[in-house]
Amino acid sequence: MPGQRLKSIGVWCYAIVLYGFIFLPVGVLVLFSFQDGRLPIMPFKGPTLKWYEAVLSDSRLMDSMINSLLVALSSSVVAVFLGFLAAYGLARSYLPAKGFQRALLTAPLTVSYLIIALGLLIMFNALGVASSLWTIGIGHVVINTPLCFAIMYSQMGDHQITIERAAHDLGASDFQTLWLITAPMMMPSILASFFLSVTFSWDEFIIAFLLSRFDVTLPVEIWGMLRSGLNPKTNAAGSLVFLISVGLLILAELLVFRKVKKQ
Amino acid sequence: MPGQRLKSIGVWCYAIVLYGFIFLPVGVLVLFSFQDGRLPIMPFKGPTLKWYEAVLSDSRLMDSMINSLLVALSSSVVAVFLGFLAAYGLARSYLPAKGFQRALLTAPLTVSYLIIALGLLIMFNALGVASSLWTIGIGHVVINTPLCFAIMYSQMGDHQITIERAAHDLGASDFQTLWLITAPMMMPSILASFFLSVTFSWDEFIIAFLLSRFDVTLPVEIWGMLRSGLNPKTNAAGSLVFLISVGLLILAELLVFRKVKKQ
Amino acid sequence: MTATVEIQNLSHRFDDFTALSDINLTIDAGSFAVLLGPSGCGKTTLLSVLGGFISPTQGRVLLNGEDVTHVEPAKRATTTMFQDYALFPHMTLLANVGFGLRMRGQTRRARNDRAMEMLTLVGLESSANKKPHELSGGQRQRVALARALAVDPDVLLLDEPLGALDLKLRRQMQDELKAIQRRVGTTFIHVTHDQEEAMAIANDIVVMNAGHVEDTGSPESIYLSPKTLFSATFMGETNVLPGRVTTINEAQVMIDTSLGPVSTFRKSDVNGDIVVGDTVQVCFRPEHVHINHPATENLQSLGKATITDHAFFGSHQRCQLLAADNQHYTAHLPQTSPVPRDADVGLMVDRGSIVLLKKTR
Amino acid sequence: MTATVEIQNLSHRFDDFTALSDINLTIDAGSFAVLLGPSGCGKTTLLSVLGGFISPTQGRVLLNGEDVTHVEPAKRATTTMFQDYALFPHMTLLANVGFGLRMRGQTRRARNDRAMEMLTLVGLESSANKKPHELSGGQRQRVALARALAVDPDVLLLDEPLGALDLKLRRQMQDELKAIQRRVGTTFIHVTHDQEEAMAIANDIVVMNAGHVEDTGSPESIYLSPKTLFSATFMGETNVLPGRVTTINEAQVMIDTSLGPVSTFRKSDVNGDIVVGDTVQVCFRPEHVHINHPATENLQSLGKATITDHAFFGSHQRCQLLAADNQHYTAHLPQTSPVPRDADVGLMVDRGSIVLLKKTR
Repeated sequence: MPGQRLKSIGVWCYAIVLYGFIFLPVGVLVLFSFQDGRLPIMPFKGPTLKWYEAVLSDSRLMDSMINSLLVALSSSVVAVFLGFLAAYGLARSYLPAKGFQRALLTAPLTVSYLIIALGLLIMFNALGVASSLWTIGIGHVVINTPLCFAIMYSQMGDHQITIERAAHDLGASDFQTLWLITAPMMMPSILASFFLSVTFSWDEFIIAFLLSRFDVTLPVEIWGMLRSGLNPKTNAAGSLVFLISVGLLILAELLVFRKVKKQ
Repeated sequence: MPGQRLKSIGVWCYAIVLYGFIFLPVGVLVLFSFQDGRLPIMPFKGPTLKWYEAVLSDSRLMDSMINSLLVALSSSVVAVFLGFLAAYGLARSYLPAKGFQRALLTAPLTVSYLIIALGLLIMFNALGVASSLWTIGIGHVVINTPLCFAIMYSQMGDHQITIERAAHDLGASDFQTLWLITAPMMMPSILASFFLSVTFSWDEFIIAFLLSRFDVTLPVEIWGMLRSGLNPKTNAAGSLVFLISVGLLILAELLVFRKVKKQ
Repeated sequence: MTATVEIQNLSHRFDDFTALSDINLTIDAGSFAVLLGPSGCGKTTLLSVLGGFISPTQGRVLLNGEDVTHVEPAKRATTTMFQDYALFPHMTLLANVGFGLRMRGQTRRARNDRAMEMLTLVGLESSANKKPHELSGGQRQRVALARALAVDPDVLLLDEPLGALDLKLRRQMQDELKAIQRRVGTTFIHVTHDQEEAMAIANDIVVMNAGHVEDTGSPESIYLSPKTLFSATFMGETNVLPGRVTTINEAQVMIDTSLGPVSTFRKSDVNGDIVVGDTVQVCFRPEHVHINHPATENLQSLGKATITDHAFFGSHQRCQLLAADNQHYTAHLPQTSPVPRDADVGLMVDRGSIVLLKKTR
Repeated sequence: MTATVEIQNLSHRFDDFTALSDINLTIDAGSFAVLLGPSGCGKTTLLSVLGGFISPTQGRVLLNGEDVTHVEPAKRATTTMFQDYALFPHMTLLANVGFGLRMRGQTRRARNDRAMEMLTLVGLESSANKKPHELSGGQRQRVALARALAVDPDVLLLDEPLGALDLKLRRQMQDELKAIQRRVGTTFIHVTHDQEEAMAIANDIVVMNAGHVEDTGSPESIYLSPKTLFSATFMGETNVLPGRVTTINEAQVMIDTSLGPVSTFRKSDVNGDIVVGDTVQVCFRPEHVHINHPATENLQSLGKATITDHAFFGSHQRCQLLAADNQHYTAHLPQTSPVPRDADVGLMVDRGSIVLLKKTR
């Protein structure tokens, strides 16, 4: 049918334009990180890896990268733990106003990081806590716990309640059920929330900026580089951040979603 | 059963601590916006509205607020439109590698705003486009289109396919089906993605900061105020941003989710 | 092991909805009992009370005479087989079946031996190392049965275990369940809304409706002499003809109906409390209706009727008859008997099979 | 309006799965045809081809002799009633039912009049301004029917429309569908996997299996003289006894079986192509089995058997009999006949009801 064919061509064109629109910025960023010249502007002059070399041999950048990893991993562990307990508690207990409590725990997802950063800044100031990697980590726990909660809560279905009930019925205690049944069953969403949490913490800027002092994370360091104007080295650093995010997501996809599909 | 009672107390304590942890920063922010003094630090001295007065009579702040609203509303309309077409096209056409295309359209959700902002900056630089409210708007369309797509795509169920099929069967053309059947059926998720999109655009900082020049949005203006140190007026401005976000979410809840529940 | 189950004055309320009201029931040790009723009748709530998942607001549950009303599920000699099987998705079948014994502190070897034994009982010994997602619906159902029986419960509670299977597999699993119950001797209490399933497997059927027990007894007694109209209509189709009792003598009860006088045999055990003047419902099953049959002692005529609809149903033909009172009655006629469409026929009913029910409320 | 539907050499493949293979079928104008088969047999694919949602890889579909094989659904004189009803959730019932006429450019008044007429036909005229979510399942089903009939199609295609309803409502809707079909006279083609539903409503049944047609005919002819073993077992239960034909004469066919020689009447129309030496399956339904019956001309003895299982099923008792060949056979005995458990009984079968099927492949 010719109508079908025409429609299909239209859909393809739209898809290409849309993908272009969404991916062009990141594409340009990565492209000019290979720029063989001092400025990331047209025309593109032959590919070179020298800016990546410059990034990798910059000890301040590498230090900030290690800081970023430290903060991302440890804050994510805490956020997943807190989120899991909250999701489990809310899904399995007869608490009043369940819907309202769920909304309350999920709502922070839509609050601006800027607002949260401002609040944390004022709070730490008022409490006399000095800025450090710790304060950044706490900030990231605050933003990621609702995310982890939301992911895990959405996966705690009624079917799992029956399965836990069956475990109780066969003689398991509450703790045995949690440890032997619930946690293994929830492993895909536990891993998913961990990876997403690491990704979000890894490239978060505003909280890390407002709550850091001497030790900074990679996005903050990149921000610093921007002050001296556009430079392919900044592109290279940004591309590295992007690359590692993508790597984490692919890892998550392989570890988590393939497994879910198999079951 | 006393065991049940103890467990329930434990759950309550955990809930209170967790809520405290997540909401304390924002709470402190709002609290000190009412500080009757020059610094947002302990002790809290009696409530006053004078800082809100100062914000509302600050013409630069009010201008930036109008800019924010303009950018948020117009970029959201565009993002919803693009996202709807993408979701509809992907859900209803026999495109190859559907799962991959969905992943590709959703993946940008996890890419850092910093990276996207960097990319856009370099792209606009390379194209010789000057920063303005337009560039901010384009940036917000780039970040919100995948979100709108993801929300609407997830709501385009198989049940709706049959309903569209029934419309075709009764003699409706493709366009009639889209306009009379699909769009009205999808109205809850269209509204939901619009409101979320407005909220995200409204309090987005890093893209607005890097892509603005003379006309700035409210979060950028607040950032500017931070440079002169902590000040209850900044708290008041931040609280206003927060208040409007919450207002938007409540509006969305009332307009969208109540309606869904009713059906 | 096996146990008698006694339920005494049991009631349960959810907020302001009465799910169970004043239930008294005894289920003999070793019997296969079925709780039968439409959805929302309270049968699943009753099963949850027996399993210990719900503490009833009133009344007691006794297992072998011992009060277990508020004993938690883990400490009660019952196990439940859930409707969706509730297998542990991350464990092999062997680990699934052995889980209850693991919780009882048995050694790995002892519990694996017992688990293999149970898997053999249900014919899945060769799949011991598979995971549940590799199985078909019927196989999952068998694993759930093996897991529940592995801890050797006194009473096994089955919550619509065959609801998710298709008709053919369901019939097969019914036979298997019945055979396994006979082998292990455990008391089985099975919940279903399917009256055919109930008849196929039960020794005792408990018909429930709106939170109370309507009828109890063997499949035969409930079908042939139901105690209430609900029980009569839920266990198969039935025709209902309202009337008023005019005479009762030694052998017969005479009733005035809209289709003229009807007489039936007096059965003191079933309708002993009916007295002259009572408003009653004359109930008779479609297979007890005959058309154009020569009059005999055992047949009661109900006047002339017209066949308005007719379909072939395999082992019988189903007819709708419009009788003189302008009501439709259903008849099941033999497979090959001729059915005169749109002509007047004589409507008769087996006198011995008529059930009289006193109209309540 | 109404139309004859002809399907010629129709085949359809999805990638490398053959969903339909070489189907030839004629459905008379004004008949109520049922496509019956297990899930995955291709019945829904066939319906989609008739409705125009699938373009078949091969073959033709004719409506009243006109080739419509590649005409799109909107331009075809068929409408489909979908399994989940597919009502427009944001429109009132009136707007739902009038939608097809709106697309045909009728004025608001004309289409509202027609929609009210259709809603009256299905008994929902008082709910015209309600939205679909305010209705019960049965009511939604009626609205879907009204909407499909409002555009006055030649052929109405029904895709398991009663699958989501409970048993009682299903029976009631079957009667309604049948009555409405008779009233409007449109050709109905109805898909189901439920053989009781098929028998209750169909004039013609098309039994399908694995993408091809196994049998067609009236409910009686398919039940009493099925053409294939699949058709025999899918339309109700059947017992199968393998054997070899030894003699054929004018009136009888003699078969050697594991239960001894069996003789049946020769029916040239059904088993005219059977010759001496053929391997055949002797099929007989459970209700044609008798036990301990005095020998008559019409009964064929199958030797001694033991009753191994027995359940009361309301209108009959179902028994499993272990015969001399160590196989189980099923019998449906009359409601009240005594069943001797664990004793040898004489197993007999109605000679006239035996069906001989040639073993294929």
